[in-house]
Amino acid sequence: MNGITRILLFMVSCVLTHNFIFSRFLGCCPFLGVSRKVETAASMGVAVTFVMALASLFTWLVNHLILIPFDLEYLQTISFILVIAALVQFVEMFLKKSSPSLYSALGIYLPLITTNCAVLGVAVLNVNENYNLGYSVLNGVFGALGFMLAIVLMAGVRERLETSKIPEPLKGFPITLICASLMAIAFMGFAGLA
Amino acid sequence: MNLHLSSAPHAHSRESTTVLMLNVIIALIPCVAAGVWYFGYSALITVAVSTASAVLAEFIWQKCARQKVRIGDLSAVVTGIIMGLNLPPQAPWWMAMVGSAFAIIIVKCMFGGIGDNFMNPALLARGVLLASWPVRMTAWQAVTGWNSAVDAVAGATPLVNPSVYTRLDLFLGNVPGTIGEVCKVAILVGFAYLLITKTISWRIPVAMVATTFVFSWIFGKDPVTSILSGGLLFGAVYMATDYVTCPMTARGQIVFAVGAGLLVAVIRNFGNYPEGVTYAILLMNIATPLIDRFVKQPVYGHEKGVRKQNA
Amino acid sequence: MPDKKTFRGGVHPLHRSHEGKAPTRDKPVREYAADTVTILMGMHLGAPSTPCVKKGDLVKMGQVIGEPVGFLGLPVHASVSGEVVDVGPVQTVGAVPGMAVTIKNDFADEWVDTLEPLGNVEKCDKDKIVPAIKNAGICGMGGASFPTHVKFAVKEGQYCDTIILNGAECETHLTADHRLMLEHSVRIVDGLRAAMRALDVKKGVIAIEDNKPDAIEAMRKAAEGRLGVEVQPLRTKYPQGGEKQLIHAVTGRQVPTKKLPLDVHVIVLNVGTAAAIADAVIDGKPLISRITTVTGHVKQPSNLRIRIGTMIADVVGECGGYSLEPGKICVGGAMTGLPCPSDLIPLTKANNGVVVYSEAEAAATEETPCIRCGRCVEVCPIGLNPYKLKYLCDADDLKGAEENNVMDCVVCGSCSYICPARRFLTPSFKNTKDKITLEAKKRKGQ
Amino acid sequence: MPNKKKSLGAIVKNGLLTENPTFRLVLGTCPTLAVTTSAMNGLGMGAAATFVLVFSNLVISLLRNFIPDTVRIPSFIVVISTFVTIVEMIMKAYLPALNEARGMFIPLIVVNCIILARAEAFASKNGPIASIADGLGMGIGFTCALVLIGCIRELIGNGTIFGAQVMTAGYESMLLIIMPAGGFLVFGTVLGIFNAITAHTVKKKEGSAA
Repeated sequence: MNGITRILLFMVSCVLTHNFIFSRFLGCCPFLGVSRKVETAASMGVAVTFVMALASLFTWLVNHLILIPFDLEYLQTISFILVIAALVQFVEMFLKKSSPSLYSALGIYLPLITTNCAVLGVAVLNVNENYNLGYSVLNGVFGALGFMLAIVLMAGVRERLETSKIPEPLKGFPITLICASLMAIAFMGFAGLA
Repeated sequence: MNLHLSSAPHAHSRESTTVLMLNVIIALIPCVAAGVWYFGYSALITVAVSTASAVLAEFIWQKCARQKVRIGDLSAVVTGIIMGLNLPPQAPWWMAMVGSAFAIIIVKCMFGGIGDNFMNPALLARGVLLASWPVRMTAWQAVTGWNSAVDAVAGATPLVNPSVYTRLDLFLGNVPGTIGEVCKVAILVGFAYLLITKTISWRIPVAMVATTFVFSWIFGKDPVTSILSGGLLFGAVYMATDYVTCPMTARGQIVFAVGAGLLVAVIRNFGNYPEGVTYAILLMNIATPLIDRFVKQPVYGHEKGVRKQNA
Repeated sequence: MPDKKTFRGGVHPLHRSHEGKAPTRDKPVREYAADTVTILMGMHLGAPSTPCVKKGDLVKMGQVIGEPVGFLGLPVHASVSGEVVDVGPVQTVGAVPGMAVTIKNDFADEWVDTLEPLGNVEKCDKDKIVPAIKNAGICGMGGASFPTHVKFAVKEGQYCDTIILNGAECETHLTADHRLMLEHSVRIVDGLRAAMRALDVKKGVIAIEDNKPDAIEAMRKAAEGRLGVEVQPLRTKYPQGGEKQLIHAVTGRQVPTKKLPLDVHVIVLNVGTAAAIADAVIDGKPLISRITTVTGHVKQPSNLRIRIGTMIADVVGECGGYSLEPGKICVGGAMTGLPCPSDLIPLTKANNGVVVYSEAEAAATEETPCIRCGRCVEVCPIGLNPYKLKYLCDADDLKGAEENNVMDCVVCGSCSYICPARRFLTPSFKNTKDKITLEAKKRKGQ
Repeated sequence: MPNKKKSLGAIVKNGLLTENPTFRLVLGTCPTLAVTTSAMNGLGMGAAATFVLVFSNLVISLLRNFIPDTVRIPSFIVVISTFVTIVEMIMKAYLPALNEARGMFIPLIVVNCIILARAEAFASKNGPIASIADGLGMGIGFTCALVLIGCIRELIGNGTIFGAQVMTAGYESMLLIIMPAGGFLVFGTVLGIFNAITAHTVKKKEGSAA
């Protein structure tokens, strides 16, 4: 298998086969919390993609340029979360200045991303899987796109559920979780695609 | 004189929900018959068990939830029969029951009952069974004739081992597979019935099969064998066309069918599973709300250029 | 134009019984004058007219008994000669009673002596045609009852290049227009020519559904040699006679949302209206009678030429009475007809039919859950998503409904007719449209 | 502050039942779903989270008057991640098997919303003792939920509970339940049942009150 095919397959696997939501359980809180409307879900997805790409890049740099050379690997968790928090803060400030329209669209989601476990998760995954810089960033970007796909599909389904006669005790989180379960079953079809 | 004052229209088409479901049931009879012809009485028992459990599950749920009992609309019967036809002929009775119960209670009733399930119940239940008991769901019984013993020799499905079967075998159904999917003749008879009674439109089945044909070709497979193998025809005719889970507009239905056809070809050729129809349709079911939202049909007086054309 | 044109969507209601038209299709029109008539002052769209006669007055046929009020006002004429026995409110199809003048027929049928005939439609002074139409009290006779002279008021910058005569009669049960076209085809063409001359229009199209080949033949014969008049057969499908659908089928143009036919240079008139125009222009006679189909569960289903203001009970009596206990009586066909609270309701200029349903046919149906079969989307002649609109209307989400174009709904009933779950789609859209209109009015008022 | 008047027992009970983080507040869903493939895994995760919760609550409560409001959240995260790192090291040293199985989710305790939410909502406003009680209550509530879901999934998906064979020999496990999809499904269903029971008791209470 040549390099390009391998990279392509890696991308597909990040988006579909190892979907952050349906097979890794990362980013479930925003997935359940911010999937009520398709528009907000899409905005959240874009914001997460942005942050996850940057987080993959910077955590890799931090890990390989600071932690490993100085034998500080046990500080991974603490340093990663600080990098992510700083990153989110920075992105927020940057967006506010450079693109107010984008900021008003994504602004409210940015603080939530700090505690999105998909972001920290992708950093930890990159370390666990020993990805190089390129794969780490790809993992961040395409993992986030997989997250976006899942959350937008979920929002579409939930908009439809608004008009359904769901039994009272199941309304809200329970039915959303069951929805996610059924979607995860469908996503099993992608098994082995990469 | 005591006059009703309900407003117009004062006439209704005769096709009620029950009539439509009955049409589907009639269209499924050839498939059931072919399944019994090829796999014996056990196939009939499987279908009967799954149908009875589906109806019973709906009845029990509606009683427990203190809802109006609507088993009379026959939709549970349709789900049950399709569930049964989606099982391998030697499937144990408890699997048919679990499948039907899952389909009715979790996929349908928990979401609000008829019309509110966002995925095809029978198909999702098949996905559940496939994930839960993969060995039982993919151990195929060879075709043995209508009076066969239950423990027959296992054969490979044409998707795993295509060279063994001729196209004629595939067409007639003389191949291993699930009860309903093997006999393409029976499926086409059912399809014709559904078209004649205008229960479904041609769009989804034709577009889906055509897309799979084209992409199998592109991926270097024999396209005719591809569309005759596995559950493609059965899925395209009876499951992709499920009213509740496919898009409403003609354009949306074409998008849906092309998407499903493409996914079938992709999963069959690149994925772990030899059969992709179940997942392809389920995935497009998930996308249906978005298709309904973004693929719009032109509205009179709003179409592009209406203003210009009249200026 | 030999091809049969049509529009997208639509249904074939009651097609197994030939749209319910079979019992009256071949019945020639019978004249009928009742003992008393109760003439409503508010028969047209717009403010009701003011009665200008009082109890005890003797009136002649065609005499003005109601003066027009406001921009959309129309005069009302006595449809029989005789004595005014009452002036006061009576029960109508709507919720509110309407002012009416009741006249006891002396059967002298004496016309008032102030008629002003203009003579031959091709030669008369064309500037006098529109005033004649107004003075004759003519309003749309297909059901909407919009004052016809207002339709002809072409504003600055607008022009009309085609007048379409609507002879589609796509509603179920009704055969009034069909019989009119067979029996008075020349009058209809005369009316069309008068309208064309009044507005300097070069093209007049008489559009007829192809389930009435005899009417198409008769109209073709009558149109022979008449300047700019042609007959266009249409495919039989409901609502082919809806104004928007008709314009689309005949001209290929679409009336933009919230606009009028005149914005696409078209005026649509009912064939009955055209005949009334001919009467008004040629003979100077006002609109005092019309053809109405009386069918359903009556002993002798018929097409009657009734005097305006005849009670439903009287026309049913003329048709031999009810053949069984009625469950519902509607004015108009099965798709858009209005249910009547009793049979003591006077017929108006727009009532083209009375249909009597049995108790079994009228019994309320139960609304069941939507199965999302998409049939409503398929049949909607406008291209709306009725299933979605229904949820929005049920949730009283006026804004959402408006965004989903509920205001473009023509309330044709196709979606309700086809719905296998028997959901009350059309009524809820009508309700929502009314609410939105009311809101808009309120906002304007503030 | 109504919490101040509450006894310590009431605070613990609050975390266990009234405001059960999993079933009532629906926080920390990711670990709930990911690690509950067996009862043991659920217990391990719950214990780890409880440990972090108790100590971070304690430290944050002690520091609550020294931390400036503007850097509140980052400071909380630093405190929490410190304890997470300690747990991580302990796990690596003493429970290598568990660490291997679901190790990825230990660092993710940092972003477990329960912990940050309790720091923000309780520890930063209450004294150290009450904060410990709150952490303990919430932690145990979380652990119970995890163990419950773990038991159900292990039983159906593997026929065992805490590794002990429960189902009869003929039982064919429903693999789906220990897959991700099964996690969502069991959690959703249990949540629904929990809601139904609560609604039922509330109705009963209202009925008896009236």
